[in-house]
Amino acid sequence: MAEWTMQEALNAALADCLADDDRTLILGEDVGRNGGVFRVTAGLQERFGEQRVFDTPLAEAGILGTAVGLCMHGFRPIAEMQFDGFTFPAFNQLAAHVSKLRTRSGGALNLPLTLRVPSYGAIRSPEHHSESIETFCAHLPSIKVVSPSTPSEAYALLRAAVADPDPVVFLEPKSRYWSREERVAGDDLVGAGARQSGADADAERGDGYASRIVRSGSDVTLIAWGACVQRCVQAAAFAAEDGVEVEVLDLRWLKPLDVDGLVASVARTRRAVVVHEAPVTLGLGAEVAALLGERLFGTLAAPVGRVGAPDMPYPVAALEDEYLPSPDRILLAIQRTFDAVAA
Amino acid sequence: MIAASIPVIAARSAPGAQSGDAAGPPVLLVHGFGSDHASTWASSGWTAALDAAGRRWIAVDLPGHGTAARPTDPAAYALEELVAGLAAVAREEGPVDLVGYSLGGELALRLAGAQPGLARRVVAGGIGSHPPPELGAVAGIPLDAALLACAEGVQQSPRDPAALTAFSGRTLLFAGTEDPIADGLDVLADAMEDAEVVWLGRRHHRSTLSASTLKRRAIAFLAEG
Amino acid sequence: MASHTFTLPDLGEGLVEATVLEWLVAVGDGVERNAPLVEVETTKASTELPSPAGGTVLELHAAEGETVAVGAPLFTLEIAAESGIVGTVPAEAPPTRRVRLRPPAAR
Amino acid sequence: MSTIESPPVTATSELLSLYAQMRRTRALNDEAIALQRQGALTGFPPCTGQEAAQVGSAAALDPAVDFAFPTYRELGAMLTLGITPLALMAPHRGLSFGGAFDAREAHVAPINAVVGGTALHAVGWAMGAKLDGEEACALTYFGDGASSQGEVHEAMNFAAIFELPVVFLCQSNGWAISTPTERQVGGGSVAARAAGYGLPGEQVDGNDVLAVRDATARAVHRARCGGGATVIEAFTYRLGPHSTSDDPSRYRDRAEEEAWESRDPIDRAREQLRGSLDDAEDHFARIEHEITLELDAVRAGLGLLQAPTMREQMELAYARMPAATRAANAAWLQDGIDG
Repeated sequence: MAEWTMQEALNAALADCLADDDRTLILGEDVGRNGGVFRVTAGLQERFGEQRVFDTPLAEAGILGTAVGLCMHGFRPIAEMQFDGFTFPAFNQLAAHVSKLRTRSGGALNLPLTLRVPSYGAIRSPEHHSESIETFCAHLPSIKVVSPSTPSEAYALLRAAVADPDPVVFLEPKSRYWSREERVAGDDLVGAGARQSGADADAERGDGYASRIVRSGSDVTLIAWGACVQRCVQAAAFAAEDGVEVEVLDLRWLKPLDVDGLVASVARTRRAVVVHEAPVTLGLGAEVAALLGERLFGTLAAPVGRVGAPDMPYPVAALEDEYLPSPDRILLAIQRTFDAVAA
Repeated sequence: MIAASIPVIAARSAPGAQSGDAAGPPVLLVHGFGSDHASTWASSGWTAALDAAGRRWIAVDLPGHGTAARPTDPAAYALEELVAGLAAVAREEGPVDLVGYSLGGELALRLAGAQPGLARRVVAGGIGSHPPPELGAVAGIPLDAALLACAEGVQQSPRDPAALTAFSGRTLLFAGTEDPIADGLDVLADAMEDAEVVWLGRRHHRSTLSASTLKRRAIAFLAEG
Repeated sequence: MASHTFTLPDLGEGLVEATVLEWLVAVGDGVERNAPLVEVETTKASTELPSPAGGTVLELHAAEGETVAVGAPLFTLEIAAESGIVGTVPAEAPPTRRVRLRPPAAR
Repeated sequence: MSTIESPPVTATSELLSLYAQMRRTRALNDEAIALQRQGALTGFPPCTGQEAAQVGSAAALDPAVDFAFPTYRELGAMLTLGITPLALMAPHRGLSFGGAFDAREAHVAPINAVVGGTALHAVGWAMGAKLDGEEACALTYFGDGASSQGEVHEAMNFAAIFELPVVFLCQSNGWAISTPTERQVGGGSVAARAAGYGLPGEQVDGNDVLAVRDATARAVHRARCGGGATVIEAFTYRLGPHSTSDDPSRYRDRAEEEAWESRDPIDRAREQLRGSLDDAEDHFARIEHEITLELDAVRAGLGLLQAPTMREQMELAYARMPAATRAANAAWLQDGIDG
């Protein structure tokens, strides 16, 4: 069966979005003829024309603000921020308008825009190219945030994000752009219309914002998203060598959080560790730990662990590997949940 | 000497690209009748090959060609005037390795023969032992007053065959096997003290210069210790 | 990996075709952008064409001696998918471990 | 908005030193590209073709008095302002972000990749200089790409309102990665926008090192004497790729590049010098020799550049690190040791 990379899966999803709905369009820096600095929009301008896929001047506030205006005129724009570290000029648009406009307009104005952001680190690039911005975005009302971990997930979740009537920030794990995966035949999503495997699986549980169990286990639940899911899978394989069965839960949606999915898993394992690249202080792990503490206080055998970065800016490339959550750091956090003595 | 007979330096290699004096003297590139430095030496890949080999080069436009002056008096194009003009450039830049094609090849040999001190080595092609054909009649080249004067000036110059083969230094002669102008090139080589010949298969007068085997062979020849 | 077919470029002066004199690369060779690629002959003169991009030669669409029209396919390059992409593709190095888990007796 | 012809040629020795600095920039630039290809550098954003706009403008500053705000492509400007080659190579070895030099001492802000924002830093610094009554000027570099950022417009407006000693030096180099200037700059000219803020704006041939130097010198002088800010738009061309991981053949053709290659600012200066200096070749040889020595030193020194330890990098985060943060960092570091 053919394989595809996450970059190819995202490209296919964007092509299908443009083909299925002529109100969708793609805007951003170098997304047209150049096909994007990670080639995610390669070939789309050629196929759909410059009215539907076009380059913008180098101004992130301009890009997101224009996308808001396009929504107000009935379009469904997919805007690209070239890098995570370049999104901050657009945060005024995100916080002051994208997060408030529907309420401000009494429900009259929907903003079905999608903001794609190549995210996280591990590609040895210069400053401002390895940031994790999920917490800043998830903290804003009316904005949904999602981050895929595999090519097929990327296809399904991007289709879901574009189809969503509310604004969605779509965080793409750039270190996984070149990761390959078999395109499961039965689940061949390319050209299968708007069917999104993620949404289907969740049909029977919840409204399409469900997490997924990557690996089931009984002793502890590792919670992650995007690039860190693979790190948790590696840690789980090591844990198995020590006779510990680790469950790996891929959150997918960071806003809204799949509380039911989280509670269902941790109720069984009674231990949990959240893993992300961002600094631990006020990282999304804090929100997950608080939720689980509120819902499972009596069941938890230990405080929820959090593995993330120290309180310092993302470091130079030479220190990247030491900074990012290694399997060993994850195993140490798991061991702490074993060593914790309930009061 | 007629000022208008001095060729113009039309292009040079970028400084610093060369690996210093060890790479040998600058190569003076002399194009042929009806052409210019760019179409003879740039589009054929010669200047890129010289750059890659770390050799400094200078490309001239002969009077009546490219960016040079365009006198219409045939006397300005007499062979000895053109040779004297080329010598002035070589003296300024020299000593040089001379690389010439067609008319440029003849000028290179005559200059080296007349003033050996200015030339270390010579690479000349697209010539033969007989005087070049009716230059004006060479197909495909639009002839203006200057080129007509040039053809006439060269044609009427006294042609001392010995002057063509006087150079005693290392010489590499070349031509395409299908190039009638190159008849007798071997005879020319035999008449010279230290010359060898390279024949390029399947090539005629206007498809010889870009042959990659020629460039490799010529650059190696110029780099010999 | 993405393959891209390049056509015979416009040679100027109204020329409509050219004959391949000599390929300076072979199938499988790596070629840098602007490096010598092929020698072609037109009615005007023979010229050496540089490669418009870097990559690995997949296919040569004209044999030596064959005439090609301007705009017709000339050669195909395999361009590394990662080439021209910001940052370095992370190597899929196998992870290592030092920490050993000691699960509690009663779980 | 005036277009000033290039001024009468100043002393040839000045042109010779500007030429030397441009050749030095080009040589280090080409060496960095080669080093990246050999895997010795992670990546590098070439400034090929923009040497005159950078060296000419930087030469008009007095680093002891003024302050320069570069982006990530200002190799030529930073070398001219006295930053060492190795300090400028450190970021491309993944060892530093801003460059291994003391910004306060050098009067040069660290290298920065989020373009546009530093224009406001120049405004702030200039406001400080004005408040302190210094005869000094801030010069901020940005390109046609960054001219679209809101912060650049805000900076020009602030500089106008507060009459600040700032030179906005735009290198309009034709491309922001794959976006050509005509798809970036509404109205076609950044200098023309200056009038909107009540500032003088000037276009200059960015490949004429003397013209750039003189235009910048006039603006710096005007700023130092309380005449306020100036916008200079230097037209030049990004001959190389955006960075070593960019492939320009995807979005522009060789013909355009070749046209600009024939207007190389270094060739122009060299021919001018050949016209006015009879021993030009000797000078050129000396300059190339010095460059060769410097490149040898860079290659040798590159390997000696040390990566900071994680602990050192952590310390940089705070001038006075809170105890709680220090404790948390220590625990985190310990995990790295155990794990």
